[in-house]
Formats: sequence, structure tokens, C-alpha cells
Amino acid sequence: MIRPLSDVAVARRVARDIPDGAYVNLGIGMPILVGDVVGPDKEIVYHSENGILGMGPAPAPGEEDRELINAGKQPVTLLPGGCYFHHTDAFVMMRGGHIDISVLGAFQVSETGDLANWITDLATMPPAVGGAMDLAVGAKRVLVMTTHTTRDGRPKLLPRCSYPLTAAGVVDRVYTDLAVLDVGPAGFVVREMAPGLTRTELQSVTAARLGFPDDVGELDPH
Amino acid sequence: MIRPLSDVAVARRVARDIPDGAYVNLGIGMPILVGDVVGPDKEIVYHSENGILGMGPAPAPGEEDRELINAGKQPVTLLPGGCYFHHTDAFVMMRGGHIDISVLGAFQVSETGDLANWITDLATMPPAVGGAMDLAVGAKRVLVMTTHTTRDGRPKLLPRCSYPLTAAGVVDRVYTDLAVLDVGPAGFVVREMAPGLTRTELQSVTAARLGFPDDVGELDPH
Amino acid sequence: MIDKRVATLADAVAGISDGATVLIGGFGDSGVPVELVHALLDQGARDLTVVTNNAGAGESDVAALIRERRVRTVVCSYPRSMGSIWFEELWRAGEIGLELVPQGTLSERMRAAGAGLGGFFTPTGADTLLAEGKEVRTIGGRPHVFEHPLPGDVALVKAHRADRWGNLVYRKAARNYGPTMATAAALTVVQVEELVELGDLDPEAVVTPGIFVDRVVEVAAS
Amino acid sequence: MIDKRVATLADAVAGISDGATVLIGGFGDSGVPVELVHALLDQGARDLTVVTNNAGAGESDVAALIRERRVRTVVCSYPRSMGSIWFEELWRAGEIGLELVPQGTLSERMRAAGAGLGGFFTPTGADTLLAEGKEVRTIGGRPHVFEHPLPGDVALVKAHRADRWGNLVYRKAARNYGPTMATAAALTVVQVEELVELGDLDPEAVVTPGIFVDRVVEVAAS
Repeated sequence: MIRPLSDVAVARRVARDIPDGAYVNLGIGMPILVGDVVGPDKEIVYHSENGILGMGPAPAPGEEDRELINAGKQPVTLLPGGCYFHHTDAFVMMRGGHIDISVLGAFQVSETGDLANWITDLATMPPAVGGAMDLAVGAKRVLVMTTHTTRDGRPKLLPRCSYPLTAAGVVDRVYTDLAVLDVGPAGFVVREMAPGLTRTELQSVTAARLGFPDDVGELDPH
Repeated sequence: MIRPLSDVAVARRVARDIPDGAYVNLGIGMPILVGDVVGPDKEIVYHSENGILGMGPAPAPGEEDRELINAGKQPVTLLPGGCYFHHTDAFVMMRGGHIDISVLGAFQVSETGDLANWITDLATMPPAVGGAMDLAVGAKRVLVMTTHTTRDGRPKLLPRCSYPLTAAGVVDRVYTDLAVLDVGPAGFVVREMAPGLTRTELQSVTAARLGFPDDVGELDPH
Repeated sequence: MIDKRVATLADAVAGISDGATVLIGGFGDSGVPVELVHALLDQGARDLTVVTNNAGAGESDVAALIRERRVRTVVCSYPRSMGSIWFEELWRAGEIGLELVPQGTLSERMRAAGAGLGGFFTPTGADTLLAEGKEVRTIGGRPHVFEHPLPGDVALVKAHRADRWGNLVYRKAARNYGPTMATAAALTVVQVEELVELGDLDPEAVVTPGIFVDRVVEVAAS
Repeated sequence: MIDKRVATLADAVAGISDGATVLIGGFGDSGVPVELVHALLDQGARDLTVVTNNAGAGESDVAALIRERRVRTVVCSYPRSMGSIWFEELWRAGEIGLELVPQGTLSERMRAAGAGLGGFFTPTGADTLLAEGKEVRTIGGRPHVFEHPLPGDVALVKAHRADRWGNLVYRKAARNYGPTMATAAALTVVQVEELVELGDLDPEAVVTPGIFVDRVVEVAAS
């Protein structure tokens, strides 16, 4: 029986790959969870594209400041050592390769590392992109955190994205509720799988062909 | 008899054309004199391309700070309201058209407003340009302050510059020890002349053809 | 004497023409020059092109400007914030234009305008819908999109403190687009929470030098 | 834990390779990282490309590096300062290369490298010798020169204060190239007059956020 990981369990797995001292941007949605589960033994500097380095946790109720919000427009705090800068400089950091790790959500990821995470339907809603494209092209490592399939069970890991791209050939690693996969020269390579899941089962919910090395690890479901 | 104006008298004439409240960059050499003769009734903000707005006069002896120098590398002071910024921003101000007036020296000026003020001889000395090209292309108004001829009497106002250009078609007005001239669509137009100087005499020391409107004024030699 | 302070919000927005391109600061609710936008609403200019990160939300500021049919086109990165109902309604009805620009490119294009540059190549947006119709060049083995400068006729900016020269400091993440927009517009209008005496701002900590600012008006913090 | 402080000048310049491109801050005597350059002299790297505003003067810092035949090429805007005898001597002998770049373009090219841009068009230098061999494009009726990003392997910068995250503030006009060079190099090394505790720098007044800095070393003000 397939037992997908919870969002928090996936976040914990992502957090394990973030080294002490890293400069990290967490995308809106699931990736934000990562900030809550990084251990206190690591000092991580969180970047927000509206002009903050060194973001701390959410403020205590009543302590919110409308001029201190993150890219998701939620109130945050600033740690000692943090600082403010303008938008253009915030994107110098992103585009210029100064962010060590960008964690992004995804609608689709292709086996060549293409990312689609900004729009699914051009007709009924105005298109909106925000900083997604800048985050995808600029970070030293681009990690994607997503459910393995859509809510109605369609695969998100594909030979080729059908949705409009955010950026081409940028994704380094994908963390889903079923597996951790690297994007290599020959496509997706499975590194870890949820406990109890077979290779056949994982391949059956993945449209792209998966590579399985000998030493696939087991994901911690907690 | 031709009585050329002193450098200070030319500087006074330039200063008269600088309106209250202007943002001004004074080039190295003769233009620096302008700062000393602007009247106290005007509040002028001086820009220095190494990252200063609101430069004040030279410090008292013994008060110099090696970290507070102008583009000519001379010690200066900062007025209340002045501020510091980095080099790239200093040139945003210049290239972006934010400086109202740039006063520059010149080796040659052409009748189409070309300016040559950075190099005369490529062979014996290493070429050096500094901020000359940025100052020439970016300011709202480019004023040139120079002697009318070279030390050995050769004209500096020419149909075409023979020295390598600093920038093409940028000069708005030229102030010499003999005349004030605008650069118009039909070439140099004389606005004011040194007292006692005839039109023929002025033309005789100028290689470009001069236009003389009916109302040429007289320069104040003091 | 330089005195950029104006007495009223009406004075601050006086002279903005129909058809103007207006850069409006703010990211979500932070750093939005709400009172200036409301003054622009009262002032009456129409047929505006509005450049801003979001397309307004609820019934206030940019959303109100859109609701009142005063905006012909929005240039922005994320027009689909929570509560951006007016933009969505007019967009669906075909009554308002949208130029969607990745967030970092939006900021960088305004910087290019302020810096007097003719445009730049960026990897952001390459291989995506947002590169369609644009010049693409491979640089360092990677596709780059050519982006044009984006100047404004007017910028409306919110800052924290100003002096009479127009020097500005901001508060926390409210800084966002302000410093860049201030450089990019022919007329930069700023609302501040506090006007201070010349010399009261630390010259090392001025974020927007007064050269980029034309008018400042004090509006008590709400 | 993030701790970018290093104990000695030798630690600060450790690992700089032969053939490296080294960005060196400073304008005239202000903001020059004299002690870091002397440490580089002791460290022994040779065949360097040095990017800096001037080409050194007297027998100190950049001039000493040139005198000791450690520099293959200088990229600068003004190699002809008073006392730049070593550069001039080697240049005349054909023993050192020179790439002359207008000052604002020099700074902007480093910014482009730091910002992850592929290059830009600037009006500076158009119609001059310094545009020879470069792509020229007419934009807005005016010729613009295409300029490439200028990245460094190393940047040597002088600042006033730093904390262990590498956040920097500068002193007066010593700021000059520092903030831009810090963004443009793979390894940014900073000498400061004072190390302070994390949280001691005003987050509104940090000029170079620590993300751009790799090593800081305290050197008492001389």
C-alpha cells in the first residue's frame, strides 16, 4: 500500500539537504514549511524577493508590522544580522547566483529539468508570474517540492511539460510525497522512496521514465 | 587689443548660468573654479562621480579626511543634506540624465557639439578616460569651459575635432576667455564677446565659422 | 534654495497628464503610496499606464483607480493577488490591457531607464511565453532575452522620512520598488511619514538621494 | 553557524590562483584595500588581471603588484594618475596590457556580472575610439555600445565595519567600487576597520548585505 509522506515530512526531507550557513529562498506555498522544520543547529539566512535577508519566524499575534512581510505577503520578523534592500538588489541576489538554494513548488517538472509553476490556463484568469522565473533561473541549486501527482492523480513528472514553462533545464532535485529524485543527464534518477512503495508503483504514477540506481534509500515518513 | 578674460572671470560667467537648486558636476581642472565663485544666494548641489552629492568647500588645513575626496582626488567636505553612495549609483545619476549641468574642460569642440577632452596623443602615454565620456553623454546640459585657443595659439573651436572624441554632438554652450558661444543647428553662435574684441578678431582665432546674431553681448572681464 | 516639500496631496500630484505612465511603489500592502494614489484619483488624470507589482486589491488605491476606469494598461508581475477583483473583472471584459513582466525584469527595466541604459539581456524568461516576440541571444551558452528600459512620466513612492532636498529613508520592507522607481520617472513624487531638517538624515544611510526626487509631502502614518 | 571572519591577512587571501581576475576597490587613495593587496603580494599569485579604477601610484598596493611583474593586464578607467610610474614604465615597455573602460561602464559591467545579466547597451563611448570593435545599436535615435559583464574571481574590498555574517558599512567616499565589486566576484574578501557583533549594524543602513561577502578581516585604521 502506498503511504505518501505528509507535507511536513517532505519539508523535513528538504531541510536535511540545506547546509548550515546557506542563503535560501523559500517559494510561496509548500516550500514555506521548510523554514519551520530546519533544526536549530543550522544558521540559515532566508531571503525574500521584496527586499529582506535574515527573515525570522512569524511575529507574535499583535506584533505584526505591515511593512515587514515576506513574498507571500505574510508578516515576518527580522533576525539580528538581517537587513533590508530594494527590489532591484533583491533580484540581483537571485538572478546573479548569490542564493544557494531556491525551493519552489511545481505544476510540472520535465526529465530535462524544465519547470512549469506559474500558469495552467491562459484563458480564464489573468496570467501572473511574480518572481517565479527569476527564482528558477538564478539560484545555485533549484529544489522542487511538490506532490508526486495532481489532486486527481495525474503525473507531474513528465518527459516534457505541457503547461507553459517557468524556465528550461533548471531543476536540480525534486522532493515529492513519494520520492526524492535528481534530474541528471539521462533524466530522473530516484534517490529515495517512501517506505513500502515499489519501483513499479512509483513508475506507474510518473509519466517520465525513472532511473533506479542500486542504492535507492528509504524516506523517513515522519 | 584683445584682452582675454582670466580663468576666474570665465568661471564667474559660467556661474551666472547655473540656476539656484541645480545639481552640478564640475570637471577636473578649470571647471572646479566655478564652485568658488557661485554666489551665496544660490543653493547648488555638487556631485562627484566617486559617490558624493552635496560637496562643500575644501576643509581647513589639518581637517582633511582621505576618505572624503572629490573626483580630482582633492579633500572636500560634505554639506548638511549631502550623502554618499556607491560608484555605480554615481554613474546612474550621470548617465541617466539626473545631473542638470556638467561643466567640462576641452581640447577641442566641433561646430556640431562634438567634444574631445580625454587624449591627444596615443603613442607616448597610456590612454586614460576616467568619467569624461559618462559626464559628456549624460548631463541635461553640457557646458564647456576652456581657453579659446591652445597655449601656442591654435584654435580649439573647429569644424571637426582632430583629436579622438569624448562624445559626439553633446556640447550645449562653450565659455572661453574670449566669448560665450552656443552650439546650434547651424554651428557656433556667438552670444557674448570680451570687451574690445571685434568679430573679425574672434573669427581669426576660431577655425569653425561663427554665427553672429545682432545682439551679441559684452563679457564682464572681472 | 532647494525646497521640494509641498503642502498638500493635491499639490503633490498637480500636473499629471492624461495618458501618463505612472510608476506606483508597493508590494502587497507594504510601501504603497495610498494617499498619493487617492490624490491622483481626485486629480482626474485618465487613460493611464500604471506600472506596479500587483494590480491592486479590494477597493483602495490602485484597485480604485482601475475601478474608476482611469487605467488603460497595467504593467506588472502579479495581477492576481487575493482580492484583485477589479482588475480581473475589467481584464475579462477586455477593458484593460496587461503587460506581464517577471518581477526582477520589471525592476531591472525601470533601473535601466533611470540609469540611462538602452536595454539589457537577461536569462529570466528565456524559453517561456514571456519571451515571445522578443530578441533572444545566447550568451555564455545560455539563452538571454533582450529587455527595454521602462521609464515613467511620474513615480508615486512611499518613504519614511525626507528632508527638503528630497533625501529619503524607508522603513523595513516598505522600501521595495521605491528607490528604483524614483530614478526612472521624469517627475518623482514621494509621501513620507515625517519631514525632518536638512542634516538630520545620516549621510551614510540615505537610500534615495534627493537628486531623484521632485516633490515630498508629509502624510501621517495610518 | 555563519562566521566569515578570518584571523589573518594571509588567511584572507589564501587560495587566490595564478591567472585570477582580481577586482580591487578604491578611487585614488580612498577606499583602497592596501593591506589586502600587500597580503596578495606576499601570497605570490601571479599572471593576474587586475580590475581597478587607477593603476596604482607610488610604490604601494597596486603599484607594487605591478612593479613585481605580477599583473598581466590592467582593466581600468584612469591609469595615468600622479605617480603611476610603474604602470607607465611597463606599459611603454610592452610588458603589461591595458583594457581602458570608461569609469561608469567599468562599474556597470561589474554590476551586470553580479546581477546575472548578459550585457547592456550604453550611450557612453559611442562614436569614440573605445567603441571600436564593439557592437553598436541605435536606440531612441542615439548610438549605444554593447558592453559585456565583467566578473572577477576575487574581489578585494575595504569597508568600515562588518559583522560575522559579512554585512558591511563603509566610510564616506571610501565606499566607491566596494559594493559593486562585492557582487561581481566568486570570492569577496573584505578588510574592515572594525568587527562588530551581529545585530550591531542598523538593518536599514547595511550597504553590502553579507550574501555578497565571503571573508572579512579586521585591519586597524592606518
